Amino acid sequence: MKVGVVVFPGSNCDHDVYHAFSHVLDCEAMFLWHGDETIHGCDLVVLPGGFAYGDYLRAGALAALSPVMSAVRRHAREGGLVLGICNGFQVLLEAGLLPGAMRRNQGLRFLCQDVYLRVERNDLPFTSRLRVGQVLRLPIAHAEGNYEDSPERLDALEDRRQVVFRYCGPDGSICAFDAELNPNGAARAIAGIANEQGNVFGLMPHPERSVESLLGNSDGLAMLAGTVASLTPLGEARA
Amino acid sequence: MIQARVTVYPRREILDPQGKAIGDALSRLGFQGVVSVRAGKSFEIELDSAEVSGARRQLEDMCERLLANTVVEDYEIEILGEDGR
Amino acid sequence: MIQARVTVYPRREILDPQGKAIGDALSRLGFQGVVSVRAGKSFEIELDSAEVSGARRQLEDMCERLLANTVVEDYEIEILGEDGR
Amino acid sequence: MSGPSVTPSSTASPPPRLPNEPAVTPALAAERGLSGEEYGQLRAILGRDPSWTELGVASALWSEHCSYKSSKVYLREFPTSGPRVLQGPGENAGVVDVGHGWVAVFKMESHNHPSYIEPYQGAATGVGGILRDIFTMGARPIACLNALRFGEIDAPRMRYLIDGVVRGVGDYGNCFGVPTVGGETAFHRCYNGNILVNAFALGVARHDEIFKARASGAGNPILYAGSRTGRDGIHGATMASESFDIESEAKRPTVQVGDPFTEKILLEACLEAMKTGAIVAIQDMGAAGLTSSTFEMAGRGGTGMRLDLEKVPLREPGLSPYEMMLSESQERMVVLAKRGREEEVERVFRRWGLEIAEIGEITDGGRALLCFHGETYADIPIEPLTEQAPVYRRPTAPPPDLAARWEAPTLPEIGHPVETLERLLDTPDFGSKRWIWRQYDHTVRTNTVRGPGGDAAVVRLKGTPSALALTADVNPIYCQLDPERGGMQAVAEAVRNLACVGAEPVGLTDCLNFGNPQNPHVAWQLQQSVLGLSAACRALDVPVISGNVSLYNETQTESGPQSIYPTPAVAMVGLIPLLGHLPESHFEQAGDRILLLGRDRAEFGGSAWLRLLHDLEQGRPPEVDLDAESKLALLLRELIGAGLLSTAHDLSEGGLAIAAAEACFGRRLGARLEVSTPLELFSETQARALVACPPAHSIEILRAAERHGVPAREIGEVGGDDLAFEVGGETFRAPVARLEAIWERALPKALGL
Ligand SMILES: Nc1ncnc2c1ncn2[C@@H]1O[C@H](COP(=O)(O)OP(=O)(O)O)[C@@H](O)[C@H]1O
Ligand SMILES: [Mg+2]
Repeated sequence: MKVGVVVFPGSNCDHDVYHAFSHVLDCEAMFLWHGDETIHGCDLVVLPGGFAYGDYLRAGALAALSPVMSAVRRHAREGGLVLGICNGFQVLLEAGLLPGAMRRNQGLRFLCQDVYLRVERNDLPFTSRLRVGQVLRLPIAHAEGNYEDSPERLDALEDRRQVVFRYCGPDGSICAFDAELNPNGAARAIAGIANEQGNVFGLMPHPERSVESLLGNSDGLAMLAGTVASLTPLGEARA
Repeated sequence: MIQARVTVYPRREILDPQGKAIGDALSRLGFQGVVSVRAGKSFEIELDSAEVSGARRQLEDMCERLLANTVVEDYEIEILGEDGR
Repeated sequence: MIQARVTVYPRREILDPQGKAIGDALSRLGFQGVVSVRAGKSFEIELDSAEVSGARRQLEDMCERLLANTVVEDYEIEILGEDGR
Repeated sequence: MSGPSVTPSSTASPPPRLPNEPAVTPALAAERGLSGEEYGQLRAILGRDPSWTELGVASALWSEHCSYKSSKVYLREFPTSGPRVLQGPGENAGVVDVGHGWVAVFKMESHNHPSYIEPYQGAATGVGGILRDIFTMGARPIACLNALRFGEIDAPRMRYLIDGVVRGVGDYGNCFGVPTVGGETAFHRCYNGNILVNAFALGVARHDEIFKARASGAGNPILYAGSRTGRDGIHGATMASESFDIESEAKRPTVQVGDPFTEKILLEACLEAMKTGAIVAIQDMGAAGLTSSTFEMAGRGGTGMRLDLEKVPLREPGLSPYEMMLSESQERMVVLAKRGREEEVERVFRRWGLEIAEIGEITDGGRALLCFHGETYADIPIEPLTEQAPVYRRPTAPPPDLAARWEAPTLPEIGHPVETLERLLDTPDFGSKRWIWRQYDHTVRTNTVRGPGGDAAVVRLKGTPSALALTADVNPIYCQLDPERGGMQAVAEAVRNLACVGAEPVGLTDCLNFGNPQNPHVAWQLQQSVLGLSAACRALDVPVISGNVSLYNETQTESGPQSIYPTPAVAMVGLIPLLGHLPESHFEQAGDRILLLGRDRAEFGGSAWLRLLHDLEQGRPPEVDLDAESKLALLLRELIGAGLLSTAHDLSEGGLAIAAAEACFGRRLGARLEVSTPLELFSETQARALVACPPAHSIEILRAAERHGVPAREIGEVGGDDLAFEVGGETFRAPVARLEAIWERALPKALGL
């Protein structure tokens, strides 16, 4: 079981993701260079947060064109697991591996704060260690997390149960129009979505920043540990 | 040499928080009768190309593949001039 | 009703990291002969105003005070049409 | 000023002139900021009239910003050595040993004038500049602070400046990927025409990874890496050395635009290239770009150099040698490689998509030859220019009204202490700064143990049991009333903030923001502040390892030049050798006992209460008892080390009332405090901290305090929904929820948001 962390020029959470998988979850992890057209046989590919290519033009737009993305596409087509965090989620949207698009936060400002997330489904490898309806507290740090798509496509997204996480209150209550609960104004309070097959998952919050109690929050651990476990023979956890 | 301008706007049906914010700010500054503001991007592109029709096709291709995210954005192409200005 | 478009670009002598990044990306995508790209902003503004000259003056004022940062940006005003399209 | 050693020039006649280049005259030299005396010194060094390019180089190197000519004599006062200090002032940043084979590299820089002209780009490039200073040393930046001083929010342009600066600081650091974990924000009319933007960065490296900017090895190639050169910020260094007049719009240089994306890949490329072993020295291009970087590198190493300027990568055609030498385009590095191994370095930069070009080489003989298409445009001995820059001991004079300033203020009635507190919390000065720091990524790099919102920030050192603590402090009101005490107080408060998270100071960096040093009163302020800072550093055992001086912070107004208050901003780094249980800066647990450490005195000189509620800036600021400060710090570290405290929050501006209120907000826990008089709540007596602990620990804490000779007493208890002050027999109370709402809204409200 090997985790690959893609390094785009401008990725800045690549070391954080590597640290979480390699040092906290104790699995084999390696960096994947944006310019190489291979993922070196990794089982899980993570697109980390940051500002790939400065997020110039649109967040994730320029990174989506990198050679490594064709390898990531192939991996996804073959059912391999792909996880996009923050900027990585934006790259997956721009690459068309996930539906929809990101707009600037409704307040037009970068936001770094904790948010509450409600788990909408736990039948995915990424959420196998979570309970439906469970509330997680995770940090966000982005300027463009305002998820958007046409009403029809949003309906389709819901029908196919592709919404995995929603912004919510501490009690799990959802109000898409409450700027406190849904600070970036995402449509239908969407914080994370998966593709139809459920092997490609993107979310704006940062689970890798919340895996050590030393830093005051380990709500992200179960998500990453579950993802790893789902890939480990007999699904037994390494963490 | 061909000078072109590509303009990219959020689709009409999709809300445009930036445009709205700017409209509000203009009103706060005391500007009367601002009905609506849409905020988009503009790219001025200089192409080393001889004939306009080919350049236009190339620009459309650029928009589809990179300059615009057609999920939420529309684009528009203007040829400003040939052989520079 | 007057429809106007304001285009704001970084001044020519000033570094335009975004334009540079986009130009590089277009070349990586295999687009030939992209000489230069400048990345700017575009605002489509609808004004509830009768006469063009007044509207133009108002728009200039908007640019100076809000839409453009004249320390680093130049702006351009076009009147697209009157009484809507 | 010190006489230069006159090296006779090899070229008798001045180098050639480009068609559009002016002939150099004393008048032109004066325009470029060289005094008659300095121009004479330059002619003596050259043994002839300088060329236009030589004049540009000299005026940049001898500008206040690059040469510290007016401040050098004072800076010598600073204690700069200590057992942990590996590199003191003089390099791009200071270096201290923090154990386990790691070193901490840090520095603070000002970007005041550019931020006033264009707040977004000014602040952004300020952050970019300080980050380059850190990774130039071979260290990876792991945390930033920013110390901001704005004018009154209602002053012209001020909301625009605040918004632009905050966005600029945020966007640059966020994109680069360094957490901004703390800082300071203050508002005062003295900054209405000259805001202060001071950026601090901290990096870490292994002992053997440290790089210095010291040239050596004739024949070694000088490489240019990073962004291309444009006409950005030409004369930036000289501008930063002139006072600000209303027409400065006119002589405004092309604004420097920051490109944090390029900076980020420049960081990765530099750190990777350093590992090749093919790099001799490396230096970022900051103020006076190519000039200061190459001359300082060669000057430090006592070598010469030849630059072939036609090889400098340009963004726009037609730059003259003069413009190339003085451009302040951002995100550029000078890399000195080992001859024959330059490809190893170039390969790394190209892999990261960065441009790199050989633009010259190191030579023997100590002269700088600046060539352009084969012609020599400058031929100058380097060492006299860099190491023997003019030094001034400007005349100093205390302000005539000092005695009057120090007269004890007549104290108004406090009235209802809780209402007074509410009115203080409702000011942008005391209101929460969350609106600002929530726009800064403060959790990236997953080291942030304590982010903004408390006393000191804390970042853990991955791979060690240790952590580093950071804080930025200074009280310009104190400094205005008594610059020496103000200087002492800044250091003392920083030490106190560190002690509240159990950290021991390892070093300090400063930004000395002052007015025009040619004004004797300003020179006096500078001298006195440095005396105060130095005395406190010695007493509290904190070496000064780096810093920056920003003078001429004054505005020409109809009513003559207006200097800012003396603002010697201090940023201090502390070490937590063994990161264990840390107290919060807020109350944690109902039932906890509240203790006040430190002695009570009624001191209101320069207090926030008088300034903000009674518009009175009067009296001598609180006494700074350095012995008491060091005892308090020792005590706090011991108590925290023993895990006895659930809360520790220092008392500073606003005194006990503000500290108590802030402590209630974190978990929205009420508290009851007993004081003998309302005044006691707002006194700003130093060397004090508020702590809370489980009842069982109270006795032990009091005993420890006695052992350390720190006065201490139990003054209340945590719990309930109200903050209640028991004054004499009377109780004044307010719901914490209401106080917190006022405090949270104060700044956004003042900004009209
Ligand atoms: N410009 C800023 N950027 C980041 N954090 C800031 C800024 N200004 C203030 N803060 C944070 O707000 C909190 C309160 O600041 P301050 O009142 O100066 O603390 P103290 O009085 O203990 O020095 C601190 O945690 C500080 O780090
Ligand atoms: Mg404090």
